[in-house]
Amino acid sequence: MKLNWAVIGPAAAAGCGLALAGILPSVVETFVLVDLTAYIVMSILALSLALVWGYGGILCFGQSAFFGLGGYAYVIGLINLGDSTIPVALGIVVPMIFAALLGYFLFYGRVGDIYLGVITLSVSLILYNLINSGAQFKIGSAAIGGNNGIPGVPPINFPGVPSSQLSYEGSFQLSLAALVIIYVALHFLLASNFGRVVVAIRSNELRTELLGYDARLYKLVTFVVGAAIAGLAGVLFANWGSFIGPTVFSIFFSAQIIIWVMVGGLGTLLGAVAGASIIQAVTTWLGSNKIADPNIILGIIFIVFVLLVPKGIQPRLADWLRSLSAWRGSSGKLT
Amino acid sequence: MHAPALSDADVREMTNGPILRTVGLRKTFGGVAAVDGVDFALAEGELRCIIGPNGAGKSTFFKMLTGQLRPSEGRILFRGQDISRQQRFRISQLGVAIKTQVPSVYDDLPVKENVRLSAARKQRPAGVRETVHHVLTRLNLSNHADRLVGELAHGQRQWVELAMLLAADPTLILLDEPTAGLTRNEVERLAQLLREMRGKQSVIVVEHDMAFVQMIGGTVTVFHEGRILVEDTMANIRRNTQVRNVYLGKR
Amino acid sequence: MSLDVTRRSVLRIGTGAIAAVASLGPRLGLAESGDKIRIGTIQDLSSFLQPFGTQKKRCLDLAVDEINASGGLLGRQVELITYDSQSNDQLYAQFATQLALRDKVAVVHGGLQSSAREVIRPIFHRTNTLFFYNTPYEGGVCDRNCFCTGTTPGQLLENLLPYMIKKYGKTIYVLAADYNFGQLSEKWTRKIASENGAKVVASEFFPLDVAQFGPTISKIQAAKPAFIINTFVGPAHASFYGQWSAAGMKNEIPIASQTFGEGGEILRMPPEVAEGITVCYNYLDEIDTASNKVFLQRMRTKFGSDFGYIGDLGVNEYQGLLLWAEAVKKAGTLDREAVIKALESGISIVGPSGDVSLDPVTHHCIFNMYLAVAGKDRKFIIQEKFEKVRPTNPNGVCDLIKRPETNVQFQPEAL
Amino acid sequence: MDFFAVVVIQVVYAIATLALISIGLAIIYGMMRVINFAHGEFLMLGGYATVIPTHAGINLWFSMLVIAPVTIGLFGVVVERLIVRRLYGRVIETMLATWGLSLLIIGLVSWIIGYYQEGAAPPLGSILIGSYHVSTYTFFVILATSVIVVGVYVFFKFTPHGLIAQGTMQNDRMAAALGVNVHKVYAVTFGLGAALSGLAGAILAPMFGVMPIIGITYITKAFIVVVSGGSLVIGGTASASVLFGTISQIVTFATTPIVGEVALLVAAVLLLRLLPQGITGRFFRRGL
Repeated sequence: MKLNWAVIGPAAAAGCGLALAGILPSVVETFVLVDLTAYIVMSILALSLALVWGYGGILCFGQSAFFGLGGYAYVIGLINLGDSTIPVALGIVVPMIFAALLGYFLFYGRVGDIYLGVITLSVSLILYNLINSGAQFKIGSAAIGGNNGIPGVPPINFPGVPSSQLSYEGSFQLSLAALVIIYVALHFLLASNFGRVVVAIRSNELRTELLGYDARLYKLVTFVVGAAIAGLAGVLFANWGSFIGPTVFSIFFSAQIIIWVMVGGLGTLLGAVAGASIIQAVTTWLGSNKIADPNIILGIIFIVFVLLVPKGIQPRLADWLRSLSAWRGSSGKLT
Repeated sequence: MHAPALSDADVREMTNGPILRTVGLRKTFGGVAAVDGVDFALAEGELRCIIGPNGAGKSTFFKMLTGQLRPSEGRILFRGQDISRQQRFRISQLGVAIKTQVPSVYDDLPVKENVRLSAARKQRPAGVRETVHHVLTRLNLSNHADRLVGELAHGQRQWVELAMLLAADPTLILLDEPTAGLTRNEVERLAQLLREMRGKQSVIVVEHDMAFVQMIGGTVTVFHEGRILVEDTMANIRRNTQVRNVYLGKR
Repeated sequence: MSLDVTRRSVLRIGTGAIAAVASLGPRLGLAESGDKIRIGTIQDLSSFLQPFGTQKKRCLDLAVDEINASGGLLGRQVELITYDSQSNDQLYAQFATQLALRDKVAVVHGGLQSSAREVIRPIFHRTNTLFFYNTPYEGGVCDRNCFCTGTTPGQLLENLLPYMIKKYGKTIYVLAADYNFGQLSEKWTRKIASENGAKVVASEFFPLDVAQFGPTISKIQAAKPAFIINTFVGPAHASFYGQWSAAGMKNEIPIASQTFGEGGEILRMPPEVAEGITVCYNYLDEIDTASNKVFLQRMRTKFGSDFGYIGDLGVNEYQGLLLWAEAVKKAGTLDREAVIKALESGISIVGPSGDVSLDPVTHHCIFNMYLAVAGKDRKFIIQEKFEKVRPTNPNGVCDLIKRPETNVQFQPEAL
Repeated sequence: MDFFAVVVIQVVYAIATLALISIGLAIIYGMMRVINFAHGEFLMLGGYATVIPTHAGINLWFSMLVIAPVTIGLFGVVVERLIVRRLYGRVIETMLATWGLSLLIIGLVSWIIGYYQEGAAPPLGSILIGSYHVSTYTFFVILATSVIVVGVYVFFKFTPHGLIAQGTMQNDRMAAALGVNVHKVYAVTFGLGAALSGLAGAILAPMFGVMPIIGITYITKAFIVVVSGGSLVIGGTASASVLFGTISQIVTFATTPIVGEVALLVAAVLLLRLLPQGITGRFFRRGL
């Protein structure tokens, strides 16, 4: 019973995703697609932290560092090579390597949670400073561009055919596909023994090690997988806006990701997606309708959220639906 | 009082050399020695009890055996292999399992999952399901299988932790105050369980409950101020004036 | 997991709904706009760039009012569609696409930071939406679809530096924001200094959030330059002036600035701190001409007397919009090609800063530059006026008449 | 030679500023293991609570040393009541809530006052060290910080409330069992932390000026300092400030501010790798 639900769930998710990918472009206007694509990309980024923090219990204040590294690696590669195929791979591999080194440094040094937070934050700030002041540096034919970032990035192209580039619709569909695939993949990863051990470590690291599991290794792998996902999000972001800038390394951005995940609900996947999408949408909306300073609105939302919906969106929704079905069940018995 | 199925003498006969030995084991915290030069030996398949007043160094001793603490001096030999500098998970992989003083379990996971995680480290999924089922029935936890451990009473959580140990099928089992929070006949059952293990698995029990120690019989090691005071049968130890002074005397 | 389907769809609907709402807002504005000419702007109206964005928006509003008051363009009223980028480049990208693809505006005026400009410029290029960047910046943009009506470092420094060198001496200490604008300005400073027989003794660059200048102040005292020229950006850097005067250096070594005053510092900073700082801009509120008096009067009537300091950040928006309007009148149509041609016909207007005309070759502006010194009474005292200052275009790298397909930002090595 | 003296002064000054911006956060974190992400905004408000009265003609020192800490302290108590209290023991939620609070404060202040930099000039003029001018205010900041740090130490070490607070900090269950009103202790401590943040912001206002967004520059460094400091509230903050202040300032002198900033961050990373519980965490339990 449980098992086949565990299959149906993601299957349904995939179904919805594909349906949307097929239908939406024909029914909504392009600019809506562009906005939605942005939300989707950020949802992928949120998923990466949902894994690392929500399930792995690794409080990473620098998840945006991998996002940025992915974006920059992709863009620099693309400008040098012209064909986006290898650069996309770079955008995933480079953050993985960086995460592997940083993760080894952290987990094999058994650095404690909040301290880990500070280190990851510092690392992303270091990257910010270096890239922000690196206007004069070049990698191959790509100028880092400093604070201006790297503008005018060509879209992803069909492997081997630089001329056939993604349209707005194409980018939307590609991003949505990536989101669905990553969601489903994470879903199964977490259902696997590996995933269960990761959750066990979050729950009780000492016991897990006394059972013979090398917590350091499991955390490292989780961290690296998270980096890969964040890197891909970075690639899709650069493709979406055809630019990448150092602000992706700023503390503002890092904190944003944490907030998406918390608003959505720690220890959930769909929650992270919801959190990212909704907050993004609200921010955009505030930008087009001048009600009040967006900071005021967002600030109130966050505070109210913590006080009234502490578990986050998804768990709340789940409870609600559960109680609903439970009530149905009981009433069913009566009749 | 039951007669032990096998005397420890017989056990030592059957096996060659101790499964666990510590040589001059010391652990100091800021100059104070919690464990102060312990030479200890446990035979393959032996069941050993360690008693001693609070602060005698029993738990510190266990923590060093399982790699939770690094010894300041001395060596720990498990089957002749020095494990005194090993990571705790590596020691566990060698077959040493511990039930910590305060039950260390996954409170936010179901009983079944707790045991499964333990079994799953070595076994294939099919075997795992079997082991979990078998262990849960053996410790009659089956009807709690799907409850969160956090919801269980202290005594039951002890059993869960015990179940996790058994599911891992270790060669050396360390139990730190296993009877805490158990009812009288639960204690009986535990003693029975341990007696069944004798000869198959080596077990060290740290206990305050003298009746229980009496019940499971076997050699008893008395810790005092980080040292081994005496090693003997419970009967003789009761007579030992030294022990009486440092330990029973306080009662 | 049993709830996935429902949950997912619920969330989807949620997101969709919000996206729909997000798209609704300006829609309403559109509906009753009828046959108005829609033009767009993206400004930083909240978060840390707000003071600049606010002033720029005001100037645009004023310009739109004036155009409509004088009968509009081609007999139609003009409507300004505004988006608040919240000082966030990602939103710049989103709103740029909305302006181009949904609002289908005739032209976009706006953008503040170079990073933001470089995010939206390609979008407008790709969507053939005419774009005006009305802000002083590091220079070098060469894109037929883009007109830059702000000062560039060359224009500014080629007037400011010789004055400082003549007046104070030949050794220069450069303090610059550690990003493109600052770094490029520093290169210009070295170039122009050497042309005037002076030299840069030291250059220091600061991240935008540095507010601690103790070490720098000591280093400067050690170097004993004839004067300092700074390219500070943002409020954190502004704390230099306070620390400088507190160190009692104000009367020891004079300061020239490429940015002082653009954030309204002249009104907020205690005069004992600001006094004596030399600047050079295309516009200063203190300019004493008829056209400026009229402009200031209109600002007062529209926004009340405490609209703060305008400076060239704001006025460039105003002048940029008037230039575009002039071109539309001349072209007699909103068609992008026709308007660009009109703009490239050496078109010019009389703005608050005097005559402003477009240089067809670079799509930058030819206008007056005013050299001024901060006085005791929270006002600049204008010292000199340089007329018809041309945009610098080293070795004619940018020629949009000969090479209209060009679409780059020329980098320092072109110097 | 006198340049060397100036360098030393600047290093000490850098250390002082780090300690100053961190101490308020340190007390709150050390007390309830809560990261107050609105800490930077507390400093910012402290700045405004100095600048605005001064513009209104009230004596600068009075606004700085009395008005600012009192108002921000009271504000802190209110915040504790309305938000933090409902979230005790939930570190993550508290972080989100206080982050929201920080956005709210930034939004409100910029809406009411505007984003402009409130320029100010440090008082007290300057003195000559050899051929170098140094702002006298620099010495005032150093002095004020030392007084504050010592004062906090004395408060926790010798005053009744301080001792109770310290006990609560080390073991709140025990304290509660002994009949201590933990909530009251927390409220007062949070208020105290806020007051000190306000005071810090006030003292730094003439140096850095005030603007709604300035909090961001403070919170990052304060956060790094406090956490790197480890379990001792005062000892940790002090030692971390000394370490980071020295490194960043000397590097800044030797190279450029940006390298100095990077050096600070790198130092933090390496430090926490070598001492995973922070400087003092390895040797001490929670305490002063």
